[in-house]
Amino acid sequence: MLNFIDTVSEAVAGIRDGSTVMIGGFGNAGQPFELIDALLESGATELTVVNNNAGQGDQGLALLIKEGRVKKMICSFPRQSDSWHFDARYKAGEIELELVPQGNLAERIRAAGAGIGGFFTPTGYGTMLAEGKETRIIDGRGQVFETPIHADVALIKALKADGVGNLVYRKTARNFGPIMAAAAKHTIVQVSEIVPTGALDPENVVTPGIYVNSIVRVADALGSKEQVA
Amino acid sequence: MLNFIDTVSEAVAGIRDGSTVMIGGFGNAGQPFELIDALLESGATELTVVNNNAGQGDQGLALLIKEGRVKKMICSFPRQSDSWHFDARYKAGEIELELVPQGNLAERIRAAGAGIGGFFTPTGYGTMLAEGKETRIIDGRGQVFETPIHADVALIKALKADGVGNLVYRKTARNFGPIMAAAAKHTIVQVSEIVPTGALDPENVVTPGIYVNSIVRVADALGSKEQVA
Amino acid sequence: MSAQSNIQTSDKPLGRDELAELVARDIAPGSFVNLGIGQPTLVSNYLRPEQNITLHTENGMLGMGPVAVGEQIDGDLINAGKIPVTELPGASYFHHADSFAIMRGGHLDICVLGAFQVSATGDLANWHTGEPDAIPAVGGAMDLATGAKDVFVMMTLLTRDGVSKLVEHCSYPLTGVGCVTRVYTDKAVFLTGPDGVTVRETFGCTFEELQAMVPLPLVAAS
Amino acid sequence: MSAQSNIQTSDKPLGRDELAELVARDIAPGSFVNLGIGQPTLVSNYLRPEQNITLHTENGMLGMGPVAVGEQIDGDLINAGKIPVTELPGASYFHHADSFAIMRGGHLDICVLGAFQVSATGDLANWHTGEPDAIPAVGGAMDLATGAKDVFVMMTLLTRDGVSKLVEHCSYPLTGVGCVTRVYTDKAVFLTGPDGVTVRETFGCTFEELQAMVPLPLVAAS
Repeated sequence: MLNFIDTVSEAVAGIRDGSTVMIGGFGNAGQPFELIDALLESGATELTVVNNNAGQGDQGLALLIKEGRVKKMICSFPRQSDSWHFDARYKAGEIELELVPQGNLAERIRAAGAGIGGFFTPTGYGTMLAEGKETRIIDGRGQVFETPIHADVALIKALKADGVGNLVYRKTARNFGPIMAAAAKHTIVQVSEIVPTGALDPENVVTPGIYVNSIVRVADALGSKEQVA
Repeated sequence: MLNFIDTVSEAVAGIRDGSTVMIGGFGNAGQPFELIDALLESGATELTVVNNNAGQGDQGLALLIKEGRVKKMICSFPRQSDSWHFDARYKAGEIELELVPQGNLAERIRAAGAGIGGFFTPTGYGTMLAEGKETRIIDGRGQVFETPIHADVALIKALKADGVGNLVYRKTARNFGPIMAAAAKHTIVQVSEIVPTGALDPENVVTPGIYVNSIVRVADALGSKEQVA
Repeated sequence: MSAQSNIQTSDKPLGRDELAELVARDIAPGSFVNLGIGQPTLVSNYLRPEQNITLHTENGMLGMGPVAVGEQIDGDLINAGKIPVTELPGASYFHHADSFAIMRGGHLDICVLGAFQVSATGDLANWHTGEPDAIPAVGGAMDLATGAKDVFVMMTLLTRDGVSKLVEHCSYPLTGVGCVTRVYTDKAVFLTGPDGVTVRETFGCTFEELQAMVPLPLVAAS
Repeated sequence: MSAQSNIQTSDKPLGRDELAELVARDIAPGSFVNLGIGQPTLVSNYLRPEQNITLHTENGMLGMGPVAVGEQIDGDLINAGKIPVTELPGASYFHHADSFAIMRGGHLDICVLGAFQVSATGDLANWHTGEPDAIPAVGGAMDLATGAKDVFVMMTLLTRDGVSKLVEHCSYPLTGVGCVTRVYTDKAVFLTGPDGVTVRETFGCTFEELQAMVPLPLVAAS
């Protein structure tokens, strides 16, 4: 069922300790800062977080990590010049890391949404990221067996939603949003704008409303064009 | 490399005997009739054809089958009230049939385009369509190993192309077009309209030009709204 | 066999339209539903706007509207049965892999399918008679059977020869294993599951009369 | 070792920009290309419009334009290095799985990557120093290395300590096996393959001087 929710706090209120939470965004683009802040406020802890990175600077996911709410990160690129909160927790042995090649991360998330039990991919074959994994040679290429990544909740950011939850995104802020929406049991979306049903061209809907559970409007979201420029 | 080609005959001229040819369309919607007619004219034979169906009535793929050009069909639903040409060839033992559940057909085509070596799916588990296939229990569900379907050529129909080969489709005529474009070595598209580069909103491109090799404009294509109404 | 509770809710067997109306009434508000080709398509005639049901068609659309008539007919807008249909506000189009990801990923609440046979444990046979000269055609049946959260079957309880289609084990080739959760027939509604078959209600027959028609032990709903 | 053909094409080693210009010139017209973070990004400065190259960025875009400046800067439009960029006519956006399908499905003609080491058979090490206290981060490197039709590496031939990064076997953790087809360095361009390493041209050194720096047998291009 789809719900339109007034505040980010209410939107994330149902997220329980120990949940697996997918968080959209690549760098700051598409990162749902306001939903993450609300999650921090909610006090939920022992979280497994799925995101491409492991937080940047002193905002969003980085704060969730700083405050010790993240038990485990599943990501492709935790190390950045400004990933100091992750770096500190990691070096102190206070956070678990599952490092996944970015394409495997995307494909594993997509597999969860699409009901695929697992797949073989050449990515990572012969590397330490394939250690302990099943491999086989297919059509002469070494391939690694990868499994879907499911989540309890996805927090994502889109540009617009209509009345049935159809979503469109903006430029490279689309990134993980559509596949995370499909992979999570409960998808919470912050949008800049809610438009009437019928206002989105059915040809241009990126995420159909079937993948969306909760929508909250955040008019002047951090990371949007106005904020950066 | 992308080429804009004047006639459907020239567009299909390179298709060799024995090729695997994906043909877009679900029923008549999205079926590139003019490209198929040109393929028939070209005389190419011993083809393996991938399509959801096995031709309807006395046009398109049905004629290709009638004329004995198709050695093997890979499809999900060959039997229809007007699939008489396939029916006759099949009952005479003159055409090979690989019957694939429609979702496996779509996912196997997608896998080819996405570089996936194979995947496990619950679809078909415990049925005769899984006989002889590898199976395993994943998360308590029986699953079947399915492999990608690659093709030498894809013949598809889209609504518009721009100057770099980006495509948009129309309603349910989209169906197999995007995944076949990605799965084939050489993708040939018939479009109703060619628009200047920049005329398609980058947010709304369905098939990026990287998947397209040859474009031919067919203004009043069979199966379009005007023809049917 | 078991309780004598009166679960007969109609003095006559249900016709196809009455059955479709019953199925429609049983679909929870806000559900995403796929209606199979044939008899299940009738269900769409009885969905009420206030139920807010979204119909999916596997050839690439959510928000499918009624069958198209006259000027509405558009060869590019068809359903899985290749019938011209219409588009409702809030519709969306997607390609075949994305469409089947919706089905296979467990996102549809309900699909309604016809059947040749359903077994006591919810096995479904609806795609192939198994006759050696039949041309097999499966379409999206296996994906729907395996992927939807609930699989409802609509069928007559008996064949023309009077043989029950609800069976201990399917003799026809299977579409899916243990996937059917409810069976709507002209004579009764059955709930199937790993623990056996419960009869929710009967039409034009008593539970005992129903039991006599079906070659497997039934339990009456309490 | 082998032939004495004069393959020295510059009397000095190439600077980073000269090397980027050379790589740019070697990219075939009409190619779809992904430029890795760091030194490879310089290549975009030397692509000429008439080459008609389409740049892919793995965070979800084809048709990426130059780095954004001033008013163009838009937090929603960044490249894989998280730098604001621009959009060219004919661009398209897609989600991460579709973006990596482009890479992994073999649709990119060329990717250009930096490297710690490249082996004689084209193994690539560019993501991890292997030091026990290093925080590992892989990003899209393995997908690019494994998926692109051609993988070009740009690097200095020697480490700061004067040790060749072109090696018999990589000592750093691998990114991909046998994936590199060309290595562009300040001192030479190498073509790698299952049959060994061919030197296409040298910069500021002779073939013999180059051979003395590299601990594996080289063949001069004829």
